[in-house]
Amino acid sequence: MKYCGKIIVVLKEGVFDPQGVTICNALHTLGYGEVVGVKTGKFFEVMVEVESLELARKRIQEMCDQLLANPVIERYSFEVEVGK
Amino acid sequence: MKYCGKIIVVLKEGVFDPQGVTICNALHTLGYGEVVGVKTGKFFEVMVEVESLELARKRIQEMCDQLLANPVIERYSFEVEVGK
Amino acid sequence: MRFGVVVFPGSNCDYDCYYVLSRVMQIDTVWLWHEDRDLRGCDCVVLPGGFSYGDYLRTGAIARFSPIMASIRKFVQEGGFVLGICNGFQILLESGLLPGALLPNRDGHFVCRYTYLKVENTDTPFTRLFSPGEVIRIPIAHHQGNFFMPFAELEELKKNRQIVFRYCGPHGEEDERFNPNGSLENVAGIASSDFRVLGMMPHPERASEAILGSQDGKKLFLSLITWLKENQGGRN
Amino acid sequence: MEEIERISEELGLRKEEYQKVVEILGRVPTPTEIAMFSVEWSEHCGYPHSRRWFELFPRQGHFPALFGEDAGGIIYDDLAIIFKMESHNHPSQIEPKQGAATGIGGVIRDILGSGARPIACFDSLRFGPLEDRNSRYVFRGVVEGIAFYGNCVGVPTVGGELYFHPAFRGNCLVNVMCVGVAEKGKLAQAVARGEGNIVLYVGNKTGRDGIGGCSILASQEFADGEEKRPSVQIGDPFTEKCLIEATLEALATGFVVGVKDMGAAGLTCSASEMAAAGKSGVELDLDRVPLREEGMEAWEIMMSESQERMLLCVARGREEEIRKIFKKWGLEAEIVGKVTGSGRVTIIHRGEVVADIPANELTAPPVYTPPRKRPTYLDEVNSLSLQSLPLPTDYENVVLTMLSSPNLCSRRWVYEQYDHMVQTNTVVLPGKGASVLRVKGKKWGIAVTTDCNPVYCYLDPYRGAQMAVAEAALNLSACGARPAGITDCLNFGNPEKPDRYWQFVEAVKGIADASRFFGLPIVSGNVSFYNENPRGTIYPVPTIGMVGIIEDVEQAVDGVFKEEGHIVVLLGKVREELGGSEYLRVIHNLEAGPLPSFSLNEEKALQELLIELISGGFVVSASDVSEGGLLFTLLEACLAGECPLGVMVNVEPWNSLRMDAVLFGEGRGRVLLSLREENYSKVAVMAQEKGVPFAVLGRVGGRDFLIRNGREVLVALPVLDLKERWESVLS
Ligand SMILES: Nc1ncnc2c1ncn2[C@@H]1O[C@H](COP(=O)(O)OP(=O)(O)O)[C@@H](O)[C@H]1O
Ligand SMILES: [Mg+2]
Repeated sequence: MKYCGKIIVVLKEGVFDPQGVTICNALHTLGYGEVVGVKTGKFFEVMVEVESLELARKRIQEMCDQLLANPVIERYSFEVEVGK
Repeated sequence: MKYCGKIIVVLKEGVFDPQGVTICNALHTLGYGEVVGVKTGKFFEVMVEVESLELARKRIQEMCDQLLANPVIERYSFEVEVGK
Repeated sequence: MRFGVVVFPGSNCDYDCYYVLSRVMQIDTVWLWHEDRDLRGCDCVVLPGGFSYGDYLRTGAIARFSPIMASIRKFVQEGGFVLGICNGFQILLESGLLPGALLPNRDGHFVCRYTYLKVENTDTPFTRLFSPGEVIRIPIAHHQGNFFMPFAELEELKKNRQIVFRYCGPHGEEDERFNPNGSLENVAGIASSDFRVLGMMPHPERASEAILGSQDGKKLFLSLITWLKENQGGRN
Repeated sequence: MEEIERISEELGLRKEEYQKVVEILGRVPTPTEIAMFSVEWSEHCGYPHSRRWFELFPRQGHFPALFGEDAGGIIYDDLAIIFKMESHNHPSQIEPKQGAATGIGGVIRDILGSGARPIACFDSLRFGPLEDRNSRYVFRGVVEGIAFYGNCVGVPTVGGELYFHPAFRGNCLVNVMCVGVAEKGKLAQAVARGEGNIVLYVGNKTGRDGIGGCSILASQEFADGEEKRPSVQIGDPFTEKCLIEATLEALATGFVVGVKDMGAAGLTCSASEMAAAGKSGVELDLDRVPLREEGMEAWEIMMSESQERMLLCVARGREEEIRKIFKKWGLEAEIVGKVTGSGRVTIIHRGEVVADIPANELTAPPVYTPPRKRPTYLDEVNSLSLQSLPLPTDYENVVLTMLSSPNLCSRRWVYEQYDHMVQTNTVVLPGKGASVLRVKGKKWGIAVTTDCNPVYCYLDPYRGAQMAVAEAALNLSACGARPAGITDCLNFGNPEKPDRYWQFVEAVKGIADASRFFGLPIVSGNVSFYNENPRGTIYPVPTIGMVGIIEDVEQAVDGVFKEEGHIVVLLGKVREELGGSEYLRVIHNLEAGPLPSFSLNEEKALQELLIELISGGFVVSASDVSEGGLLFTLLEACLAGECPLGVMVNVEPWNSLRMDAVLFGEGRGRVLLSLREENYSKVAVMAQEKGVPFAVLGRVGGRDFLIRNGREVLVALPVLDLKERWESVLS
């Protein structure tokens, strides 16, 4: 079966996000005064071919821990859906 | 009211995603043979202070069109939630 | 004749361009601040390399909204010359002043090195002093120089001879081995259909003095300068 | 009262230090004061274990030297060349990319603080073995971080070093150097003076980044459930770039009295050192400090190591003009205090005085000279006997094996990720020896290198350090430059362990003696202790960064062969020595001394000769013999150009010696030249006049890397293949 993991990786609380600050400033300049803050992160879509949803979940979590997120500064969340 | 827009920007179909390929290869090297493909994208969390959910939606869509995504190569999707 | 070099926050090849134009080429050159609207009578505006706004969102994405870009858009409509180098090229693409987009390099990292380029079109004011098919040596330095555009548009570009430079080998070999970043068909620089806006990833200003190892970039500046001289500024 | 002593201890202040603080203040210190003393008196900032040894360093040389708060330099012509090396070892081990990035950012601000425009960076890097997964992760992250920050900020990274060894597993070394240039009369100082003048805070907002030792304070004293963990510093090169431009623009107005970057120990360090240097006082109102996070306590604000911030002292009445410049560049610029005549650093938070300390006391940390003892390993590792070592039977095999050592392979994969050309001054690009920069509008140029061989320093810290100085000087002379000044970065283990401290002191003496002999002032530097973990300590690494002046930059040469037919010559003696060599390590799995013989006099003669030869235009290429010995120096000369060239060499003149020692010995005082035929006799005569041994090795040319001993072919390998192998080890 094919499963698709959708993973979002963001900086931990308190970790400085210069990109977010710069984008927030740019939005203000463009007239979006209502913006009070921007955070940036990464998005990954990982397609796996395994037997079960649980296994897909387990493996994707392992990938996040090992490669996709940097535990020193980032945290992640993900959802797994069936195939495409 | 505060609203939080969660925006995902990914490359359009047919646009080559070198980072995705690199990550896919890295996952294979790490022993995740079950991975059949990786796509990368960006994630933004934009906090806005406006009167209504509709307005928040409308403005965030405008931000995406104007700044956050490049329509030549990217498409976006977003959700808006209340508060933090 | 006057050239202008635009400074965006984060530009870092602005001074290099200014130096080549004013000292090496001995041309009247002025600084243009990104918040200016007045182009101060320039015949050619240079958008220099660097990391405008840190390239924090996408390369060139934020700079394109600088007030000066509105003036530049108008300037282009009036037939003014614009040269975008590296980040400048990225800004031109984001602004829609040139077609296409630049993706991250194929290998995933920044690459700084000399490359060979084939001059594919010498019938432009920027390249008229090169001989057709000439192979020149100019360095690149970028993280996102991987040129992309949908197939149909690319065909159109080719038909109009808008591809001005391609990466190649020392003897003009146009194959993948000499493609430093994964660009579609080794594209290194393109022009607008009227050849008045040129965007390129390689840095001609880094190859304009013998002491730096190549003077091939100088010929590009010289081409435009002689064209402007012959056409008295050339605005139509 | 007891509570405050506990905090003090947990922040790393010793009992007697706490007593001293009480004495200075004449009362029980506040938590903010304790925090300030703890950072200001830390090794990181106050150098209590190392400071007294710096008195050994020469401060004068061939060119006038300059000494500033954060960086020093030399004067040449009408310009000051400012340089400084910094370590960012611990942060890079924890978070390689951001650790290395913020290291670059920090050293650039040190240069900026002296009023100079940063023109080049260098990175001297050491990691655990490349085969190790974690070491490889750290290595790649560090390179990525330097590229990410350096490229964006627009200061070219034009050279460095790279070395892999198990001693750095768990403790990588990331030493970064920056060079800047200013008009000599327009340097800035790190002072606050003139009662009533304004203290201006510029740059990024202050967050809880890098509040290292304070985490304890956070968890036990101030935290009410909420998380206040210190966080890793994240580099913001875009802000740094704007900060460079804005600061230089502000300094040009003439209304800036003093400036200092907020680096280690943040606001505490800059405020107190500026006050002490100006013999004045400073009063800060922390409520006006731009904060990134809510609810920050005074001690957090005072200790934060948020990056891309500077503190300025501005002439009263001119503050709006200066603020406008920073605002134009999109930066924060807030008036946070004023200069007083009290001689004290006074900190106000939420309307209350939370610290009030005499500035000169805060900036005068205690000095320690712990016991030191010669390590016992030294005798063991310095007893190599060559007789017992088998000679290779297949030299080609040896060459190919050594070629794939990450310590001898091409560094191209690294330096191509760095923008090494921006600012258009790089005349000799990385990968060809020392890096050479022109100075626009001048005939002369600047040459820079960094050097240190950790194995040498492990086998013999005193001589290893001397050899690092000698190697750097020879690197510079080999491009035609006269060595002019030194910055150092001293990386060692825990100074409270007697064997580590002994290594440190020996290395300092080695640097001091060699640089005095060569007439080179040590204008700046940095110490990084505690580079160890439960599994062991690093090898001692006193990295030398050296700057030289080349009178006519168009005469500069690099180490690469240029044309077929040129004659290849060796200057200096060939001896039967292999101590400390990469050959022993890679082929015989031996790390053993004694180090090869080495003479300061011979080095000096060679330096002088090279400068004369190159300024006379008599040589085409020159490179000093170092890691990998004569053979690898030859190989690099063949391979490092865009198109590799072959060479034909005959080593018959030395066939009475062990051939492996001839080819791979790392004896110092030797330089490989290539010359045009017509200059041959001239060069021979000049070498003879200087008493430098001179021997012809062969000629450039052919498709092979060909080494013969008489008629016997030792190595014959096609250069195109070699180049491909040599360049693919790291990628
Ligand atoms: N980490 C690095 N970053 C940039 N350049 C480097 C790095 N390591 C080595 N280089 C460059 O590669 C070349 C070879 O390095 P090395 O063998 O240490 O030089 P040398 O023998 O001249 O001391 C030099 O030009 C050096 O500047
Ligand atoms: Mg070296």
